[in-house]
Amino acid sequence: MNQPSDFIIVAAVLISIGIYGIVVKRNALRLIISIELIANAVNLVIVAFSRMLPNSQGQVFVLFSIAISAAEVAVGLGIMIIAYRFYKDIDVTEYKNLKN
Amino acid sequence: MVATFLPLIFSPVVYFLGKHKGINIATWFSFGILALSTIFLIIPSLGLGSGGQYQEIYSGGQLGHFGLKLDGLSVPFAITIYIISTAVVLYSKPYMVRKILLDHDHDQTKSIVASKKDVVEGEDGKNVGFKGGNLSTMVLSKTQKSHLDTQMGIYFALYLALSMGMVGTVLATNILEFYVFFELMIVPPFFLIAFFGYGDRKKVSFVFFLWSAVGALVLLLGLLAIGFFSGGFDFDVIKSNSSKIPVDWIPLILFSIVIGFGIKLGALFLHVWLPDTYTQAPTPISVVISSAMTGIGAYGIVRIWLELLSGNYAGYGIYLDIWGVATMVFGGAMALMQNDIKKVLAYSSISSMGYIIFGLGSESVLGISGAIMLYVSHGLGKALLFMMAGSIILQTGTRNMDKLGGLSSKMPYTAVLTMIGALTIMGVPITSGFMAEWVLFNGSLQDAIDDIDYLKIAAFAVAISTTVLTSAYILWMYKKIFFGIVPETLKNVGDSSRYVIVTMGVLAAFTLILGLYPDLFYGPIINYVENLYSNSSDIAQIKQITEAQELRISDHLIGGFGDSKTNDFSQIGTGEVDGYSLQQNRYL
Amino acid sequence: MADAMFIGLSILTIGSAIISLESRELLYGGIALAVSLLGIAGFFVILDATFVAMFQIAVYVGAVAVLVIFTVMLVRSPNTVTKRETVKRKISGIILSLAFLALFGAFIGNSAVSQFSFSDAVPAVDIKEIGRELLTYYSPVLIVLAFTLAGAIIGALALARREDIEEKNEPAK
Amino acid sequence: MVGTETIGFAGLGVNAWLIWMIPFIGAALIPALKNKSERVKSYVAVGFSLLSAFFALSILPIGLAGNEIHSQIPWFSALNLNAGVLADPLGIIMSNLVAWISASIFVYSISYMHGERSLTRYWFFMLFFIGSMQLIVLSDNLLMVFFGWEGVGLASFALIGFWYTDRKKDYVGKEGHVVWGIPMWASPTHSGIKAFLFNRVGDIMMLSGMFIIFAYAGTFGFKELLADQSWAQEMTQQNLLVPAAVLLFGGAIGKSAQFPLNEWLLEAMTGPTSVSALIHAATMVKAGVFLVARIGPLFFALAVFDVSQFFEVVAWVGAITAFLLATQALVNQEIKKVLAYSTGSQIGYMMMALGIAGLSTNFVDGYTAGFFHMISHALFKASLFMAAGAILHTVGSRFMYDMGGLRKNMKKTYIFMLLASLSLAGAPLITSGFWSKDAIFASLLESSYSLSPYLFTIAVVIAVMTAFYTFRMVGLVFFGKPSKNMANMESKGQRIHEVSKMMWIPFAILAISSIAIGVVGFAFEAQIHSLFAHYLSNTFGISERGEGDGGGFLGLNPIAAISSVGAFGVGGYLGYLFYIQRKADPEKIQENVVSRAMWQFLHNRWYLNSLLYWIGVVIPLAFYRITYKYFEGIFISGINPALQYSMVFMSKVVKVTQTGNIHTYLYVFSAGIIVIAMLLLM
Amino acid sequence: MVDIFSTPSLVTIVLGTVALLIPVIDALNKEKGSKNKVYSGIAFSSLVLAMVIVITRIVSGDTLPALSLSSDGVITDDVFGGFFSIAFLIVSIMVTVSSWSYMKNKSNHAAYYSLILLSSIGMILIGYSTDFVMLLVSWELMSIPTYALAAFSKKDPISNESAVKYFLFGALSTSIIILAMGIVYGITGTTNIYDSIVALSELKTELIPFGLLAVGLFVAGFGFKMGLVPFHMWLPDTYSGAPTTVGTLLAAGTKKAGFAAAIRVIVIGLIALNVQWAFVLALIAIFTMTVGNLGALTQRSVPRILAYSSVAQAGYILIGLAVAPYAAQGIEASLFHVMNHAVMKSGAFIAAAAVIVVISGYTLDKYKGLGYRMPITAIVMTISLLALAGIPPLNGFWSKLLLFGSAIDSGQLIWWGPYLAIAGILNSALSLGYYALIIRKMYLDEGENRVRQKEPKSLVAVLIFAVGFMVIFGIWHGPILDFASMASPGDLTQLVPVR
Repeated sequence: MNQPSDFIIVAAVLISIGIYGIVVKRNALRLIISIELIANAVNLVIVAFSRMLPNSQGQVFVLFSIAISAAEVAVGLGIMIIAYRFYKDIDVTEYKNLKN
Repeated sequence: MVATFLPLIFSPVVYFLGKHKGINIATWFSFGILALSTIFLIIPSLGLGSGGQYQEIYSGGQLGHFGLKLDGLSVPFAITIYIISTAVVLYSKPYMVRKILLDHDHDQTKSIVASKKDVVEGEDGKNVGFKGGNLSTMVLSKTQKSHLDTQMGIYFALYLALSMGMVGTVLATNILEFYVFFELMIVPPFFLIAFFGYGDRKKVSFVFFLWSAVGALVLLLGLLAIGFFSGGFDFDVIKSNSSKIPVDWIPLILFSIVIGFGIKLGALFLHVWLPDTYTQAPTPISVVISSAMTGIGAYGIVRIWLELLSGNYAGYGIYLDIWGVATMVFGGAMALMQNDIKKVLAYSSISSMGYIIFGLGSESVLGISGAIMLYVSHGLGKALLFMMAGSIILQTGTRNMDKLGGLSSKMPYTAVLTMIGALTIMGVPITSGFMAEWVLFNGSLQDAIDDIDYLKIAAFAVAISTTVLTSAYILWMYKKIFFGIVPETLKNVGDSSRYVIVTMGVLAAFTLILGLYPDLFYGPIINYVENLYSNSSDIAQIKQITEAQELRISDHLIGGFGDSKTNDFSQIGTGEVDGYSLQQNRYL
Repeated sequence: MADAMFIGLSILTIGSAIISLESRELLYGGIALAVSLLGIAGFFVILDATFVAMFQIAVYVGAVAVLVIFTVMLVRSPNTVTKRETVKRKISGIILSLAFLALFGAFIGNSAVSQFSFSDAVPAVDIKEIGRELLTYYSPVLIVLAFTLAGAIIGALALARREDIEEKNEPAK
Repeated sequence: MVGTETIGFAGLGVNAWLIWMIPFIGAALIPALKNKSERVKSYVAVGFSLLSAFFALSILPIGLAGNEIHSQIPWFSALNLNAGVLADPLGIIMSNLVAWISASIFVYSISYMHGERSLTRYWFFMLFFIGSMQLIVLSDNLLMVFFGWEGVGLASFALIGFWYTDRKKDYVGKEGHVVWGIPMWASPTHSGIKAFLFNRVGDIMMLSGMFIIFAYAGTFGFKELLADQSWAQEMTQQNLLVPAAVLLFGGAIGKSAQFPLNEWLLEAMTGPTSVSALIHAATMVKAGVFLVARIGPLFFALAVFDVSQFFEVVAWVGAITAFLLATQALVNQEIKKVLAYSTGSQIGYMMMALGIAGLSTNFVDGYTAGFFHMISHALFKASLFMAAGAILHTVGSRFMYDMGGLRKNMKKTYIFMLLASLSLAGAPLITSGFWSKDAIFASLLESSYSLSPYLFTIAVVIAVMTAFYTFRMVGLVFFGKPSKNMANMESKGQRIHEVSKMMWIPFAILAISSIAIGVVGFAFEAQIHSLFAHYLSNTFGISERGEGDGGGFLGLNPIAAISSVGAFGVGGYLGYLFYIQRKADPEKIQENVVSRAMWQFLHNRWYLNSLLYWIGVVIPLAFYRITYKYFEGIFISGINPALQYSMVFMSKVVKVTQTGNIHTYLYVFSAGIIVIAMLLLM
Repeated sequence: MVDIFSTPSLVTIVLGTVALLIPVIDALNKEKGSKNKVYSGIAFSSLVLAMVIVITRIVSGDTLPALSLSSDGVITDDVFGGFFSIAFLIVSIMVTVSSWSYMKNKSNHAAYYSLILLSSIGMILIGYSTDFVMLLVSWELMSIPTYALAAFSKKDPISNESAVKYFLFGALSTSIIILAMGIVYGITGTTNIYDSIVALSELKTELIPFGLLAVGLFVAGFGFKMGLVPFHMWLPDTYSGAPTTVGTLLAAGTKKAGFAAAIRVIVIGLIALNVQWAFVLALIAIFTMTVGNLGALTQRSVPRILAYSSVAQAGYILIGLAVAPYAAQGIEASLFHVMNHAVMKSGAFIAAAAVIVVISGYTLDKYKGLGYRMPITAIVMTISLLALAGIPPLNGFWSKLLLFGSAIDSGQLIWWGPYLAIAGILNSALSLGYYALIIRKMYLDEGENRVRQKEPKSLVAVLIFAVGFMVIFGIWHGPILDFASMASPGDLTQLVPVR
């Protein structure tokens, strides 16, 4: 056991859960959580590859990826907070001013 | 050949002139520019004689060279375009001044709520005995004056751009350049119709623009395919490499070309935009787009299909033939149904374009030459008729034929000049119309007989019978406008202003001159078309008088009067006595 | 041993991921996310990427999850909790996620990925090598990353900054 | 035999050119005199016509000597076409006929048109007409003939519709007379258009014929066509020679108002009577006959190729027309229309003669007969029309029942009209009409054509009817009691009087010359015969069968002469009985069912007019209307909205998917990934 | 390591310094009051400086020709990057200058300009990247500031909503991109694009499906930025909801960065898999054009029309990418259109911004009679729209022409090539519907009044620049076309050993 494909399968499951989260959940924060899950699953895949090859570039890649995710989340949360100021709510289904 | 670009360069200048110096200066300035350009154009054309070509190539680039070329095909087109454009400048002045002022007053008096109301309807009610020629004596308020000046400035600016686009199209030496000009000539009319048109002008201009642009785009597809497959966009390159185009692409290319130009020509099924556009455009613009612009589709077909893809022409002709005939009949029939002068003329244009398409499909040198000549002739004739319509609108304020009648006593000059235009369209001799039509039909019949193709013969029969229909609607229109009893409302109508009469007179003179001496244009045209097909057996060639006869004539040139013993025809007669008596035996 | 550990970690990670989305209380969701991220860090350890695992814990668990939790507390209101998703949407979401799974399965099954294997013969990547890569080949990326983070900070600051002056002029939103 | 040919305007050639150019120059000058007085305009116009006539006269000797002038200038060099004049005996005689008759009618017009408005237009078109007519006569190629052909058509159109304001009194036909829903009366402008369109139909046939010939021969020139006959050979191989010839004849049918394009001529009577006299009696309608005379020998000369069918067509069309129109003339009530019917009928005779010429061994006989009849008819019919114009001028009505008893009031008119009428009716021995008709009968009898006896029978019947309606007309107009209309006029103080000298002298001259020719008819005919015999044999190589017998003159065929005299006698007597002596009341016809039906049939013009209207106007118009309403109005006009709506609908669809809900977006995004990945995998 | 004097480094240094300095200055400056003009000026001058650097480097010939790839660095200094840099810098300059007026009454100017500059760096570096990691980080450097910028009108819920949508999509697509890159890394063992090309060309057949998964994910990840259907759904909302200048940056700038990345990664990097992706890209191109144009057809708001229109334009550009392996001029055509579209769309968006600034209206109804009220804006809008529609002789025509031409050209090798051209042509026709509608509203319909409004100078300057560009390079299209052909890698089949 413990072959790369196992890790990939775990990552796939996590990605699927994340996808489920982003298309179902109404709460904006849960959407961010879902995205983070996906990002982590992706990182997992890369690290698994990195171990398999073995190659240091994958790990460096993941480091950058993590840093980027953090930066993204920071800005994202800022946006959510402003949204919360308007709606007193972070239900994304409420954000429907722009349509058609 | 800076002539081509003069109008474009000066078009903004005209705008400012119009705005700041007044309409007279703007008019004469535009006229001057166009006249100058015309002269610049005619000078090299004269140098051409009946063959050869004059070419200027300007710049190179990845997409080929951009040049301007005058040859047997472009000369008639270019000259017609410029002559009509130049003439219409003068015509525009009284017409547009009146139109703009009326619209302006209309806008002032009418609240925005009522803006949907048809402008023409508004005009119908009142009969303004307004004379364009007396403008100087009219008292205009200051706002009116400045409005007028600005509008005329815009008008002439767009107008110049339009005429430049048309000439550029026919002079281009590169299919992309061709396309650029082709598109360029639809934008100014869009604005011109939208600003100065009648009726639901916004919608009409919109429809016009969309259809024209769609046509152009479809055309572009074909042009691109030609260009890319033959490895260059220059006419010369394409011409020499046209065999490189894969065979299975040819139908697609031809299809797009024909559809593209068909829309421009207003051929049947693709004419959707045409009647309304012609009707609702301001009349000078109707004149230009009907007589000069529409026919450029024919130029395109000749240039791009017949010349550049010449190997693929024969065999498709019959489809063009049938389509042309259908368009002719349809246009003519619909023209009979109309009440509105301009609508009659619009459908008449469709019909005329049908003639041209028919000629192009004739697969014969004469047919194609005739079609090209018909462009010139239709240009002149239709310009006259549209100008007539314009002056009727100008003088009577209506264009509904039911409300007109007996005007030939009120507007004798207009009536006479219109008659010349009508004869040109009907194709009656001593007008250029006949010269165009007989050559066209002759070529077509010649081809039909050569091929012994009964379908073609039938097409020819229907086509030539359509001339009766053409005469019918033209005369019917003429009768309704100029014959009969003058209605009460039109008792005070006078003849058109001098600008109008002179302009029409010039065009009428051209059509008569061409009718009497067609060599002016036919020289280069026939030479060009013959060169195109000199080696093709599929294309019906001109049957020349046999050499013996030529010799005979030259004998007389030398021998002169009185010495003609050589032509004793009795010899011929005696030679056939035997055959003759043989035939007689049947009755004995 | 690794097997059992792998399975345990898998269950932990996936389970807490589900909890993080499905928990009634958003706060628990945040905490569950942190647990899930920790699980991922565990995977990293299994994969001999300890440095990355540490980084994961520091940045993700330490920063991101905490940030999320703070935000949860900041925006906490009755609305955020009570609204539930309709069953229809849930089912469609589940279908989509299953489709995704199937997609991955198809690709993995169709390709040779399943035959990939870790070769124990080759030693795991050395931390030093990571450092060397970072400072040589990837050095420009590092600088750019710095700009990225700066951008994020500037952006976040600009967003978070309360515009009191203007808000006075416009009392009611 | 000397034919003269020139390039350019050298020598006598210039005279031939000038014959047709002078009227055009005059026409161009007339508008410049717009503001001058009526008198100036009129005299200038007459002057030009006389000038042209003198030039025509100047080349007459050449023609009578059997010589010809052929002069060409380069014209349409791109196609190697030359413009040219060809003044051969045929052309020269015709040209003189046209020139002099028109000159006399011009003189007549000065008085007749006195006081009319738009005289500028009148003179312009009259001169234009003469120019065009001479162009037809003198040009050396079919294309230029066609120029003139259309020119006369145009002048005809303009002059028929001369009174373009369409006053009721200028109409033709009885108002309220409706057949099959088609009105049988017409306004001048309507008639003008009708005439133009009917001619146009003929013209396109002629053009087609020309084109076919051009396609093979590469030339339009008569001389060139004759010189090299290989084209005819090729055409025969394609079975195209006869169709081409028949198509050319189609032009003649249109122009000469032959069946089935005869109807326009009757309505053409809306023009001023001088116009009717010139254009619709004496000259233009003869253009068709002239064309056949021009091309007939050409085709006949191509004797190796069988073109007899062409001549059969000509003959039968002539016969049918002659019969058709003669019957209708029996019942018509308008004086001008009677004359018009008669014109068409007589032209039918000429066609018959020309046709039979080609069907008989003796081409010259029929040819001469036809041409002779054309000359005599031109003279007496012009005279009759002018006289009728004089009557209309006086009475102010076009209907014969508004006249009556005019004999006393208008003595001179009566006399000369009677002379001309006798000529029309074919009064034996002294009238030109008799001789020419007799020649036709003779040629019919001598023909070897198997159906010629039938043609002869028809011709005799027509001659009976001709005599009858001629006497009917004379009787109605000049005998009997003055009508109500005249009584009204008298009571209003309008004196019914003789017309001015300017008016009666021209028709007097023509009537007298008609009789004069009749007196020397035999000699005259012989003269023409020998002239044409020479002409045909020299130019076309058509030799006379009996030439060796000396004289070569067809002689007075006894059967022909007897039947001619008999026809005059029967027809004339009946006419005399009914209308001059008024022994029998023609109203009695109404009482008999059969005769009334016949009367109705004739009165309704054999329903031919209505039929043509239905086929040519009503049904197409209905069809066009349907097309306009449904195809153009719904289908084509519907394209734009349909496109618009479909695009808008699709746009709406796109917009509906753009819900604004981010879940949708994300769902689509994710699903998109799956779809694209699957696509890639495929 | 990277040469410090290479173009990307120099540009990064210049812009980065200024970007970081602006907030610092702002923080140090205690004085209240708007510093908009100052910051705008600084940002503008730094962008111009960057532009000068790029151009000098290219003109002097110090850059590597065309599109260069190497395994020894994460960035390269080639003309391809230079081409995109110039396009991005033009957009940034236009946005900066127009913001001078547009942001006048808003707050937080320092951050605003700083973010624009940072985002520009990101975009520029994407064009120069030769490594997946570099590309990813640049991508984020470009994206993250724009998330903040989209939400910049903090009092406007619309702006915020657009930012939420943009952010969620962006974050998700980033993860997707990382996954794709991870897969490529997994099957090739390198993050360098050149190395991966080499490795992919020798890829085992069994691994091809996995590679294809990477392609699909890349298409989705970059396609989100490019606005390809079906990843476009955020786009109309965000472009129209964000502050219009930011919308400009997004539409004209970051969208093109997506293309830069796609060309680098998909077209060049995964060229080995061209047989599969070309057709899918072609399909997407057709759908994108159609959906974009249809969506725009019945919109009432001009920024939204422009947003949909940029979806459609993405479809046109994608044509070039799709046929790139089969037509020598595919990439060149795309680059050409990228440059043109950057200017055209900026022109149109900024004209719309001017309308918002002056008469605070963005719906079509507000545009009625604009020709009289704001003549310069209206004429620029008209010309931009005509250029977008591809009416000659404006620049948009030539690039479209080349795109369709290359599609037809590819017809010699692949059956679907011409259909792309046909679809493009039909869509161009369809697009005229709404372009002409705007023009019609501006000139032909009567507005509220005909009083001429004062148009802000900075906006007018930008607009005139845009018009100048469109008209001059429309008539004289040679230079840009040559530049594009210089930047394009030419015949791609020569680039890599094809399996």
